[in-house]
Amino acid sequence: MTWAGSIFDTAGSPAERIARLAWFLIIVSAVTYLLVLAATGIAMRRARVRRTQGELADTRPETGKRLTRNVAIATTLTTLILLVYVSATALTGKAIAWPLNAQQPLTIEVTGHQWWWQFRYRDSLPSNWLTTSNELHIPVGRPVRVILLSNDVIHSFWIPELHGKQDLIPGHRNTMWIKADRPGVWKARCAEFCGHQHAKMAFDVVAESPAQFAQWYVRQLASALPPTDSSAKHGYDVFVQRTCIMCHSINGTEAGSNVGPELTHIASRPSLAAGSLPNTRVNLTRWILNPQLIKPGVRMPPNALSPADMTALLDYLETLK
Amino acid sequence: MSAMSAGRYWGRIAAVAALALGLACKREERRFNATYPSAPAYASVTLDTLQPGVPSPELTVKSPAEGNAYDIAQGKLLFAQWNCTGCHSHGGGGMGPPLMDNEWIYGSSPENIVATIVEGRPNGMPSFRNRITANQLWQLAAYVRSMAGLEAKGPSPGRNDEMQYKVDEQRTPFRTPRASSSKTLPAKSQRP
Amino acid sequence: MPAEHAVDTDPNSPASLHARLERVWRNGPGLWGWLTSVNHKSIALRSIITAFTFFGIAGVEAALMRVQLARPENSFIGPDLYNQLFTTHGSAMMFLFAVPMVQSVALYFVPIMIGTRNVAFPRLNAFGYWTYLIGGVLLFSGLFTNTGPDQGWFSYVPLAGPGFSPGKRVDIWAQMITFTEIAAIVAAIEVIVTVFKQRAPGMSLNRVPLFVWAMVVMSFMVLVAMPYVATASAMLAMDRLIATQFFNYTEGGDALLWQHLFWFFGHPEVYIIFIPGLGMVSAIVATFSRRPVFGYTAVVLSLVAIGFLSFGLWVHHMFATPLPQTGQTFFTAASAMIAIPTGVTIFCWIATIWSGRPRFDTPMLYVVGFIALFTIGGLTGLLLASVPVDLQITDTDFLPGHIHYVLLGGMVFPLFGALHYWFPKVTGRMMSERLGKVSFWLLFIGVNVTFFPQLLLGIAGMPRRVYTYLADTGWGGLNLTSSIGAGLIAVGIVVLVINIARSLAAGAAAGADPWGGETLEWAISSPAPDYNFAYIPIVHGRSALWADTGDLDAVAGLREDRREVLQTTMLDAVPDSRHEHPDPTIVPLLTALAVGVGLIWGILDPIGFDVGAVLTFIALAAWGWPQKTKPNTHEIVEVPK
Amino acid sequence: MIDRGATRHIWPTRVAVQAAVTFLTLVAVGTACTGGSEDSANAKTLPRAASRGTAGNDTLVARNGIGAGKITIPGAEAEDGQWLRPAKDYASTRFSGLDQITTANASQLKLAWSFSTGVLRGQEAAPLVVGGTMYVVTPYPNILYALDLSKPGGPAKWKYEPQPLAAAQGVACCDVVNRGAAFADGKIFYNTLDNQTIAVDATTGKEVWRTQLGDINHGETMTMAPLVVKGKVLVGNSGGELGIRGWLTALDVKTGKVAWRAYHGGPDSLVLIGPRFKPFYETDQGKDLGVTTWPPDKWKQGGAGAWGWISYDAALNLIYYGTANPGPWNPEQRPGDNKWSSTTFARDPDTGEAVWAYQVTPHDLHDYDGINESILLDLPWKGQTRRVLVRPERDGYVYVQDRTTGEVLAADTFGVVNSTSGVNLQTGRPVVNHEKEPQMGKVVREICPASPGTKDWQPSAFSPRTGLLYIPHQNLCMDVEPVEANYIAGTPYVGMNVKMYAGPGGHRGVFDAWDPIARRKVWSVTEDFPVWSGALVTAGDVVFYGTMDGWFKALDARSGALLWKAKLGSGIIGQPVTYRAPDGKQYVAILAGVGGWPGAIVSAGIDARDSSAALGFANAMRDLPNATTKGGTLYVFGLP
Repeated sequence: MTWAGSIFDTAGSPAERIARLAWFLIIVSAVTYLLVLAATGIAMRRARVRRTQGELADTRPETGKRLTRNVAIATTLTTLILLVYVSATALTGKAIAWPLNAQQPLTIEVTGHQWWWQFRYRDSLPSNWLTTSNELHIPVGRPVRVILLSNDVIHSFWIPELHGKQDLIPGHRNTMWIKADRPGVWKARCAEFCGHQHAKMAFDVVAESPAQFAQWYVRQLASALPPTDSSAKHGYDVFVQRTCIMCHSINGTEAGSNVGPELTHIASRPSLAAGSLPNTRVNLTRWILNPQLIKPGVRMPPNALSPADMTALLDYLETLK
Repeated sequence: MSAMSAGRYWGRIAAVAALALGLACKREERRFNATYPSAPAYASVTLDTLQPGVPSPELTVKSPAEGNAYDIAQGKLLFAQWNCTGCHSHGGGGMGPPLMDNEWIYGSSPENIVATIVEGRPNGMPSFRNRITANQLWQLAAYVRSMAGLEAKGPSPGRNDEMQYKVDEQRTPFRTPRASSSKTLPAKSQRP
Repeated sequence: MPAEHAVDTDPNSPASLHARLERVWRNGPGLWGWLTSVNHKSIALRSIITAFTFFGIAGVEAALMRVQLARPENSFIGPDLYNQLFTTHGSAMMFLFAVPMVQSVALYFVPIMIGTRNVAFPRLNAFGYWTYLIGGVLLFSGLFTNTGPDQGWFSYVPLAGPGFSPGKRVDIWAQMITFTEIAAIVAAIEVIVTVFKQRAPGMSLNRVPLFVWAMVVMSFMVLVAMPYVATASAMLAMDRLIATQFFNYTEGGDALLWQHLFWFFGHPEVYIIFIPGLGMVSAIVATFSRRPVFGYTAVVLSLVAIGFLSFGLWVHHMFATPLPQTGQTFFTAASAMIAIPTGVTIFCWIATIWSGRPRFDTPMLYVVGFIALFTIGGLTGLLLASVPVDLQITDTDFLPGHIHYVLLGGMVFPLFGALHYWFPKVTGRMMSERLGKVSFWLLFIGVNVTFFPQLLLGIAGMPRRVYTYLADTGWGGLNLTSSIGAGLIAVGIVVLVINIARSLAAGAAAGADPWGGETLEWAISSPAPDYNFAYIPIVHGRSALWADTGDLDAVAGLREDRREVLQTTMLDAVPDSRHEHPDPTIVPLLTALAVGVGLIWGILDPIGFDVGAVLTFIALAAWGWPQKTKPNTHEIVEVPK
Repeated sequence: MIDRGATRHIWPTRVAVQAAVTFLTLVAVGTACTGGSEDSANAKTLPRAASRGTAGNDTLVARNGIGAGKITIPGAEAEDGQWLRPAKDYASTRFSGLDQITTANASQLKLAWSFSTGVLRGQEAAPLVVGGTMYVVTPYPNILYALDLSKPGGPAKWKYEPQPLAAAQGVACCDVVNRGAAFADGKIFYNTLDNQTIAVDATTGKEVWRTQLGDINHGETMTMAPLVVKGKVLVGNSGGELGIRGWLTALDVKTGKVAWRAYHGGPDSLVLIGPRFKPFYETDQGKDLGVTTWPPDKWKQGGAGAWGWISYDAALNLIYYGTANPGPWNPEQRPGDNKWSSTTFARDPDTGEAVWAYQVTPHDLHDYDGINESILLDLPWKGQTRRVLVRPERDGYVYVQDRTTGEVLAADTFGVVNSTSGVNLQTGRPVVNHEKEPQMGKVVREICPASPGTKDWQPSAFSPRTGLLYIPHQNLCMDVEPVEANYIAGTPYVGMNVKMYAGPGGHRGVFDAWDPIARRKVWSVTEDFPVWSGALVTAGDVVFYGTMDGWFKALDARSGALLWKAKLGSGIIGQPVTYRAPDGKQYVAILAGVGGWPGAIVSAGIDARDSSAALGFANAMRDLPNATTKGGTLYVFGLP
């Protein structure tokens, strides 16, 4: 699961347009910078090093006129560069604006919590509204309208491969759109300081073909099946009779609290703890026993579970495909 | 600027900093990985002051979350998110008794409140045994006490980012707790 | 050593005149004298040392953060302490180092560059320093008692609000802002009034040195910008302490209100820090190119233009918030526009060097360093001002990269240049050129090695203000490079401190004018006497000391038994009246302490505000209490010119 | 190893050429930088809905029964001087044929005797009179008293104590009340707070059978008065504020076995929707609407209990009742119509099969339970007599519906309403005022009516003599702020901060006389506190109701003039009844004991400094503690 991907590794048209504009501006800036350095260098070398300390440079009028011309040229050049710069920005801005002709977009409500993400996929039929957390699936080629909400502090929703970032501000309904042109799996992250664990508040983005997306969607909509083997049953009892039920929800069971992320299909997710831990049994154990060692300040408390209860709980959680 | 006055100058800065050192370190500490005394510790505390014979000395358990701003703030978050507001509202009461007045049916010391949360009470207070970790129990107890003005003003939470329905905990008047006469009917024996 | 430009028009020997003036203008003895001083040079120097101290502490914080970020998943510092470190680093650098430093430099050199004996409101000057000191001590005593602010230097609500920042950490930050803004506004008033009312006769507005122009423009910007953050931080403190609803988005407040209020101050703030840098560069370039700065009028108009334009582009800090797109494009244009006057000033300096006979001593090296670093800062700023690109790189490590290029390049390098340039004037001793060059190159390379990787990290997608990052992010290498760069900077600073200490102890004697400068401060001895000018000089041209008229004409007639200052008209500096300055007094300190009691106690209990208000009223009453008129102890000697 | 996919690395080659070209030519490109218009979804603001319906103009002179003759009560029995069920008859008219007490002699009413129940919580029950015995049910612990009317002073013959679970008090949202018992087949049937329906032999007081129907750990309680129809005891559960699954259950009168149970959410099989189900309106038609109109699995905590009144039409063999509010209160957490909350059902009592249903408030925004009583009348409507039911609904409209098909004939406001701007009779859906829709992160102010609605559970009465409907109700508005609700079984699942206050006019209570034919108020009396007691109208043209500060009043049914009033020991939220005692004289009985949702501030000792206490009602009832204290006494009045 590699995070790495600069803003130039794009998989969506908005990010691509932005990357092109970025290169254009970087080159224009670099050339300007070299010109300024050159001018300074020439100025430094051309002027004769003064022999005697006190002697003042001649400030005859004709040198003044030549200098005024040079400065005027430089200023005009600067102004024109800036004009080009602003127009390029405006054009790209228009290009990455919301495509009005987008055929029925997929709408997703993103809610930022202190240090995890909640996604709610809207649908014409209320019973198809899917709620998941810390993992965003989008169909390739279809524009996705993202509605950004927050109930606690300001976060910022940023998938470098697809589009720029937009803030989630409490009391505001901010909207943006993303579109993946190519399939892939990337790590997205929060980009506005939001407290102790801002550093590890990430989520996984999976762009897949519309067919795969539909399959995934149906699987996620399904409620969790009651456990069958005895260890998983005991794990279920541990889940609903201990601290887990106070914060987590699993569709199809008694647990319905969304203080913490929703876990109906936790086993099918690539990572744990808001995208900051690969989803393996060892990591899940470490995370449940004492989350503060991995993400100090996170709101999940350490849980002193006996080894038997822990293995049963892990068996149960692994049935939640 | 002679060297001497610079030295004197630094002395003064260090003195002021040292003075401030003792001011607020405990109150502002963010204890993430601390383990507070777990359930049995509070169980040894009696609920009632009436004791036959010569009353034995008061046994109190020092609440680790007392006077710590971070713990009380966490208690406030949990109080709202775990539906305590459903019954106790924001201190005014509803299905459950009010918590912002100074009548305490089952005791107002932190350990009494922790005991009430863990064991539940017969007239409808659910038992949260094994469902809330020790740290969070003490945090909740500290916040409940701050609602009644029994916690210091400084660390108590300020106004919340919601509809303003009551005075915030920092400005709730300080009062001495009073064991209350029974407000509700004596608990009927549990049906077999 | 150039000929001494002595001022010798008085028949009595200069020594006895110096003795008489010194007795009137010197500070009181010992600690009491130190506390009651109203001399602009002693207060300004004290403020410069305090600002450098906070710069040092904040620098140590930066080093700690770089150590923590050197390796992925490092456990050197936990998130809580790291948040406190980066917040106090940012707040201290912005509010406790940058602005107070440039204002102190102004308060020290503006009076001696425009030929007057003291700054306009001496007691206000003392009050400003004490308030600033209390603010600084408050912030760092907070940090050392684990109560340091941990919500970021621009303290976005609702994270900084009462709901999500328990305890008194943000309150300490908010009151520190109030203290430092009082000090800044007060200093700005003094600089403006001094420059407009106390210039040497003949120094009309078009003969005012560029350094002084920069300081005046900066002061006007302070007057307009600082009240915004003072009000915003007061509103935040009231939201947290007495339950007002300014930023409570459910009851009609708005989280974006804070961002608008803060950034309307925030962007002018960084220009307030950077424009004095232009002033210092102008002074250094002129002296070391052995010619006045080319295009004096163009540079002055550019400074004023930057001052005005800086108030028109604060929204480029908020492109990722739900603002309409057309508005955002407008601010891209505004942000681009400010690059034009900035460009003009840089082109004028290059033209000055081009047509001058430059000598690259350490101050001049720092100027070239300024041009190199600041231009990168400016151009990365343009990248950030373009909305689509900004949406990708804002709130990433690109930001700290841009900020440090602009502020280190735009302010710290000119400041160190000015340090080497004016050290002789302040202490009477020269700084070592060899150590100067070593510290310059260490700093120059260090800054690039530290902050260019941060620009690349920003492009690689690393968010800013993260206490750690995962190993598989691939950001480890660049972060390590950046940390090494931070080490270089630290070494550079150490060399600089050694240079200062060595020069203080055994630097070569500097004499009045070691560099052959053009402005009036080189006409008086080093270190300058408490009264600055025995006789107020008359200025005949833009480069006061380079006009080939030998000794300066001077004006006589100011009393020698009282602290008297010559006031001149605003446009052409025609002598207008004489004004008696107050003697050393403890009242400014008392007033500052009263304000301090009010604001700090107010954090713990709102009653503190009221008590502080009463105390401040009493102190101000003492401040304005009418003095008995002093008897005439010495006849005025009319001397024919 | 999941690869990063084929991201395309954008190299600057092409861009470099562009930059070079633009750099050399530096042609300023025209800027078309309007950018895509931000589709800011500024909700189209509805014109501020003029609040329809006046707050009752008191001066209307009673129409002396012009329309009276034509309205008849279906299945009306002869007056037997008894009171066998809280609503008196299956049509729920609460009209008594006794006429000894008339408008002339009502002023001489005096206290005959009184009886203290020993329970100090809200007394919402209606005393029953069977032969010579009166039966009274108390709030928790739900004691049943039998009082001997043949002896002076009505001494207690026996008392039955069911000893319900004490913990049930923790899940009773709005005071531990009980709305009364029902008599049939020689037995008294009533519910206990911990979800048990109990049958007690009316003569001996011995328990016949007891059936456990719900679980307090899922937040269920039972407070409603049962209705016995054709050998079946119909009962429902309450707990919309605790995320229950609402149901109506029929128990066999003899054995207490469950005959059928109809849920109010989930697939059609659970809701007992089968082939006979013909809802009138198109939005109520469809398969498994109890599942598709909820987010996945959220119908399991969807509320929609049945804690109100049931009416029965013997001719059509249909029972009519309404379901409660959906859970949680925060509408953003349950997108969709949330069927079948706030729905009026018509079911066959024998099998429980639904015949028609009409969802009164789809996707309820303000906790408007649809449980109010439906009074069955045969009404002249546009020239022909229609078999209708008239229901003063909680959302502020008096619905007149054809009780055979469920078609809404009329819906007119009888209080201040600005949360909706009318009911579209074609689609049957209320026109929602989106300005008053609760939104996360915002306080929405001045929503009228408040959550308890224009009229809550307190039952109205209808007199065939005057043809008027006597409606006791309240006049409240509220500010709300939705917050995220977390479902933890056994704890409240509300998700809304509420603050209520008096509506326009400043008075919090109203007692109206409503003409169902002309569809407007005939006369109206304003009260300071909400009128939370039931109404009673007698053949003597006298109307009885009680106020929350303890006044028991008698009014002239035609003009609304006050004939008599008496100050009782505590606030009145009970249901007045009248009967003929063994001595042949007519008496009126009422239970006085403040409580219920508005009275919780007294009965539960709420601290009103927190204006969101008691789900927001405390703010509107701050002065009630000065007006009344707790109480729990039965008062019986008669002529001297």
